[in-house]
Amino acid sequence: MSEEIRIGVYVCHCGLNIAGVVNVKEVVEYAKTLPNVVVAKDYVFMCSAPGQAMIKEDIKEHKLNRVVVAACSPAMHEPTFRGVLGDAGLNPYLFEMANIREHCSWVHPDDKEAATEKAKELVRMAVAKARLLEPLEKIKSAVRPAVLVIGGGVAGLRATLDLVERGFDVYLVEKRSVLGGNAVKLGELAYTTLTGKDVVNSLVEKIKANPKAHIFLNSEVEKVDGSIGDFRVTVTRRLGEGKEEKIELNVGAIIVAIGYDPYEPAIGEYGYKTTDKVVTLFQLMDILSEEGPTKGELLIGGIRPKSLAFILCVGSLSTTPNAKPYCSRMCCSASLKTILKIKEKYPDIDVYVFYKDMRTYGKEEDLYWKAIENEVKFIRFDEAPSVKPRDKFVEVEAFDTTIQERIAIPVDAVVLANGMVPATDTEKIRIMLKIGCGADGFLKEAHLKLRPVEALTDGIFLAGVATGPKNIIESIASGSAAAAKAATIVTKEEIEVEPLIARVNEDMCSGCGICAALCPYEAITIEVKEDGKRISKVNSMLCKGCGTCAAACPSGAMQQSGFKDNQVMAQVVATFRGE
Amino acid sequence: MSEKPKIALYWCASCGGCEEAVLDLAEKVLDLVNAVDIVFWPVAVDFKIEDVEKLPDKSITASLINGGIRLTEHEKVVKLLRQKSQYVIAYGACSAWGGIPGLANLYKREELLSRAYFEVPTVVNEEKVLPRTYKDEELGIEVEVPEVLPRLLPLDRVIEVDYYVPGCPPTPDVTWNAIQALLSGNLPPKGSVIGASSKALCDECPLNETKPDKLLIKEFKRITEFTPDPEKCLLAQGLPCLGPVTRGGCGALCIKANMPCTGCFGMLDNVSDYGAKALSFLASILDVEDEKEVERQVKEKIADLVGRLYRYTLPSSKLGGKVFKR
Amino acid sequence: MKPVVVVGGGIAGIQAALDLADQGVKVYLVEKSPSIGGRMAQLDKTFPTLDCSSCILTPKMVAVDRHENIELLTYAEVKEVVGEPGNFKVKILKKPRYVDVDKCTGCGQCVMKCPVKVPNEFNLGMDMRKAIYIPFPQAVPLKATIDPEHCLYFTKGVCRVCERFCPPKAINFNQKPEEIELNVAAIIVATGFSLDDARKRGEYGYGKYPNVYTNLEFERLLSSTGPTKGEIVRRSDGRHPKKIAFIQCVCSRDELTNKYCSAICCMASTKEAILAKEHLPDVECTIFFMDVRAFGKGYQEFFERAKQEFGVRFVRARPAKIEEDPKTRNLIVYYEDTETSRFTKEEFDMVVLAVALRPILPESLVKSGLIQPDNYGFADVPEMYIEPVRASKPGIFVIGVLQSPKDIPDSVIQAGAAAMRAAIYAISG
Amino acid sequence: MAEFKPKIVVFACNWCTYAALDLAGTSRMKYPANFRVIKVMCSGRVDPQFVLEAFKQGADGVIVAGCHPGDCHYVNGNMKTLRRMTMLKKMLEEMGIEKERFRLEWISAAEATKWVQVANEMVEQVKALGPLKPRLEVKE
Repeated sequence: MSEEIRIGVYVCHCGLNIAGVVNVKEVVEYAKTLPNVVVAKDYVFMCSAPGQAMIKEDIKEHKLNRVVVAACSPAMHEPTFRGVLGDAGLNPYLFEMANIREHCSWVHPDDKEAATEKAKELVRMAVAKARLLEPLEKIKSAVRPAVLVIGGGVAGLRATLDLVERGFDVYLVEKRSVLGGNAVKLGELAYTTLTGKDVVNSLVEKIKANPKAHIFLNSEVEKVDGSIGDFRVTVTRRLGEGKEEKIELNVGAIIVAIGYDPYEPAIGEYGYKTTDKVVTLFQLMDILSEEGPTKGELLIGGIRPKSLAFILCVGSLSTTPNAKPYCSRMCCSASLKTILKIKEKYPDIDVYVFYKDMRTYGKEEDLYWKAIENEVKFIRFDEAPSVKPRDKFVEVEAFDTTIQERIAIPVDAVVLANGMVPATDTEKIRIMLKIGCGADGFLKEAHLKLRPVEALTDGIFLAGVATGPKNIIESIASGSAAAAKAATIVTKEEIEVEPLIARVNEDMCSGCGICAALCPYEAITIEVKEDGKRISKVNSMLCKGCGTCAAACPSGAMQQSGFKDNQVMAQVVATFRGE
Repeated sequence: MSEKPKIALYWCASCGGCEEAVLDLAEKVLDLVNAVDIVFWPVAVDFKIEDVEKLPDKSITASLINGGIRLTEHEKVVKLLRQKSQYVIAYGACSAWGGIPGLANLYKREELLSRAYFEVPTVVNEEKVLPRTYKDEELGIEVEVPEVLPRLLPLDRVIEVDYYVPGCPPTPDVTWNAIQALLSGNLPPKGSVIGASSKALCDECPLNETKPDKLLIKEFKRITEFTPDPEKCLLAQGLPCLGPVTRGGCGALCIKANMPCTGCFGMLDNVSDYGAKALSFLASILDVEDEKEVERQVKEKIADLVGRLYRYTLPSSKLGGKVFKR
Repeated sequence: MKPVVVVGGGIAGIQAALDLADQGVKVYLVEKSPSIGGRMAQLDKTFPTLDCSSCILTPKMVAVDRHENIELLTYAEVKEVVGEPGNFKVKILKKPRYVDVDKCTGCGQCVMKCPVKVPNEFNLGMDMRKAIYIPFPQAVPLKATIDPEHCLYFTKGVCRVCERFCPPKAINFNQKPEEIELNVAAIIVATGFSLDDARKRGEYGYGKYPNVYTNLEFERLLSSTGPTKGEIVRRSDGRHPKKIAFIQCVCSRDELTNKYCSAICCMASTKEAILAKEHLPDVECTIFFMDVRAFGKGYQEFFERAKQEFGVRFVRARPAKIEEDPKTRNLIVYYEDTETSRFTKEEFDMVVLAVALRPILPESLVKSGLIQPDNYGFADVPEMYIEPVRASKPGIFVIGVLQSPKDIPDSVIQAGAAAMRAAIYAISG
Repeated sequence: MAEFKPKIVVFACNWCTYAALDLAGTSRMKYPANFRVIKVMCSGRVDPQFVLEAFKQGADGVIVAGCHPGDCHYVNGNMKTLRRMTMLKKMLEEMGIEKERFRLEWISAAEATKWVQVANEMVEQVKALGPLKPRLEVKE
């Protein structure tokens, strides 16, 4: 038989904030009449040290097993009073708060009688719920002190280096045979003589020197099970001659840094691939790189162009039917940076930039000023320019919105500033990790503003262009940021999760599957038991406790701890009457 | 010789199907008759109320009552049976929750009487006579005609009910399980449902395993729109099958006939309002984010929400029926 | 393990502190004003999701307050830093609040009783606060502070009304400044920005014409906790505007003031125009811009929605000047529409200027050479390609707008990056 | 006859509407004392059974309130609320409960003013309709 319910009710004056409107003594006397209430008291500041001490003493003296505090909003002091219960040796979840300040005294100052009546009812509702509360334990799970990084581009490398320097084992899985991703082809970077390759090398050298780093090249993640703190990962490594090996890893967190693909223009889009005089910006940066096909010499279609046209927003801003609707962020600055490097080496070259919006944001505006100083000519378009290959040159034609005229400029070569598209693996990774992606096809962060490197699934973090276009500096910063998030997990021996989550009563569950379809966190799965019967299972590490599954569960088998049907229903009933 | 347990059977507002259901036990009826003494069963045996009145209190082991409480007479008889019985069993959907006759609670008593006695095309009642108690001059007696109650009530709103046997009607297996439980005395806590499953129909539905990983639908469908694939969960095909919210134990008879469950086994132990819960799960899986579209689908595909979702349980619902302005 | 100091309690500082503290590193978060929250607390909603700014920020502020590894030093400033990476000595001055924070419950009785009214800096001086005040309803810590420059007791030696009415007796006029010295492994600086002085662009009449606003002022007008409780009304006559002009690049991309782009204004103005439309469905909003810098995730889509769904008008022009009609106090904007090469003027009844962001560099760190300003005055990041948040001196990190103009997500990312790098010093310290 | 003081039950999500009510308090806004708020973590937790129970117990009105679409703390719990409550509204109408007695509202944590407006409006509307309890024929 269950123990006798013994409730203590504590009504706070909050100075005059409550007591100035609500007749606190009357509320206390009323609370004493409620079933199971064995003690009811008031105090000027219940959250103060003496107030807390009073509750602790009463818990011991009156053998209280439920506590109700009628005071301010639980948003403020629920954790405080839960702590009080814990200190007194009572389960912190046997606590309920009645908000008689924000929801009562402060908003009904002119009607003291109504406010007092309401305060009594709020206490009655809290007591009704408290009576049905159950002790809950935070859910704990051991954490594996290692991290999986998927993708060896700059973001993945930065994350790996940070975490190994921080003292954790990192498994870096890269699909290709080399590390560095797209950055190695970027040539010389803006404001420096460093190349993308230099950046990659400096990171890789330090990583390779650290015994905590475990690099898997030619490898892909095949399967991921488990959840935050304890992911079980299967990696397949290609060994050549069609042979493969499987590697099993066990990590506490995962960083996804799968990068992007440069937008590949369609054949004929701005003359692409119909003449060797049209190249993409990525191809041009490769040409200009010391290790490129021309050892850094500017040669396009076999000749050294005397004039160049850059067309921006190729593949972006819906400029052509194939183009993506979003902005690729880095192409304006990357184009201008490249132009300035070319101008340094070949001052006589004429450069025309066809653009829609010049997006050299922040300090990169500097590149725009410098380009103007270097007599780069800018032509603004609304409608994408057309590129017409002629015998010896290429003609770029566009309607210049500034002078309101259609102009045609003959140039020796055309550079298409192509944007970024989600890496081909994005979809596969997304499904495997059960993380979302947005309409743009990039991985979706938990919150665009404040949780930009976290996936919706706990324990999985996102770095670099995997979530959307970024320049190299931003990608590197996001690698460190994702590493910091991963470190917050793997630094702990155990992680704790709030217990106000969904739980299923298996004796009542028919495995109908309604709950599983609704869960935004993929925390519910339908398991098939030995007898072939289906049953719902909640992964308590994934559940965030919204309770939408409980509201939908047609058999009442799914309940949310702390907000069970009978608990909420008791509050509803108590709104209107006592027991 | 030890006395056999005494059993009473009675019907209130019901279609008679529950009476048939007892006979559907087939040869097992003979086992039943051998095992018990039937002391009252107006439809089959010629005992009168007076015979019951003469029995000592609590002398009947169990009374199986079907049908909802619609008339003052029902009220009177069930109270008598309560007094004379150890166990009262609400047998069948109508008795347990009001059943199909309970849908009358969407109308006022006056509307119902007017419809039944004046408006139905086959009725000829020029003098607008309504059933009432009157004095038969020839016989010289008062002819007592029971009164229609303002609302139909489930049995447990009138007398205490010990156990419930669900179904419209209860299937032979469910009936036999219940009777066996009663006779063996191996009974769950008072107020329980006996004879059926403790889980929803999906648990025993042969199509449960065909459900997709994400049971979401873009549109409700009407059964008249298409022939459902008999190998695939009907809900997943867009039919608002009520299997998930309905107690199992029927053997998924409708599903086997390629028809969606309409809910005649009622709600499960943790549910207090069948229709609300049915609504909640159906709305949940309708993967539509536009309010207008939800409204359209309800209007065009479900039409009569209360009739559909409270087909067997309206009088036992939280509101009990339609709320009329005074 | 050694602690880390985070200087600045805006969103970047808050996030850095949380990311460190969650790694088990002890953090001192130093904020010069009475509450953390920074600029983000002043915003109504954020682009492109239109999330309510305080709703998403407040939980983080509360988390900072409750974190066992974070010690919050509000109303405090860093005075001096010496030392080397892994071992910095930081002197912090805690200004007196004249309120005992252990006793103060934030009930606000004192504020109600205080007789002195002072321009409210949280609402950019558009309304008044008291000499004892809580900066905004969600302030963390939710404690009162006496502003000695205006308090009657400090200026004239009389009053002490707050003391009389304070229920828990928390007022203490005898509090003295307190100096704290910390030994820390690393320092993260996130001191943020202020707007440049819009008067530098005198042709737009800010400070002269009452109905010309800065975008931050407009943000407070939109907010339900602002001076007008979320009503968009004109300073001159309290009437709802019918036509609002938003002018971009005021003191940005400008040879005379700041050559750089302030990065956030295009989207901020787009958002403000949308919110204005939500507040006043009939209002016409025009944005005068040079290039629409919708470069972040979801920004271009947001810009398209503003045009198509909300009917915000975009004009590619940098207005030449604004004149006021002295009778109506309406504003006549002179501009050349560069897409039609037409010179024209147009009358508006409210103008909102998107003013450039200026970094706030902490003097103490600049003086000691730990942070070097770049040629624009932002904190320099010499190793930007390898360590994008490291200042001139290793062990010192500069994040947020202090380092370059940026939006909230980029500031949050930098905060995480700095927390990661600082944690490495902390564990080896 | 005593003045009719309607009682209205509010199911509010923790993150937006409950916070908006708190803000109304800290901002010392005034609204009628007719509301009793029951907190749930997400409006998606509101089981239609709760709403019916409230009416059964004698609520003259019920408000279910949560974050604006797109703002849900739990990704899209409020969209499930939208579906459920849209259907419930229709069913309540079939059951004779006037639509003015049941509202679904999106009130963000900053919209204390909106809450006050909704509260005033709701009280007025429900007062005009009169009490619901005497119409119910449910026996306990």
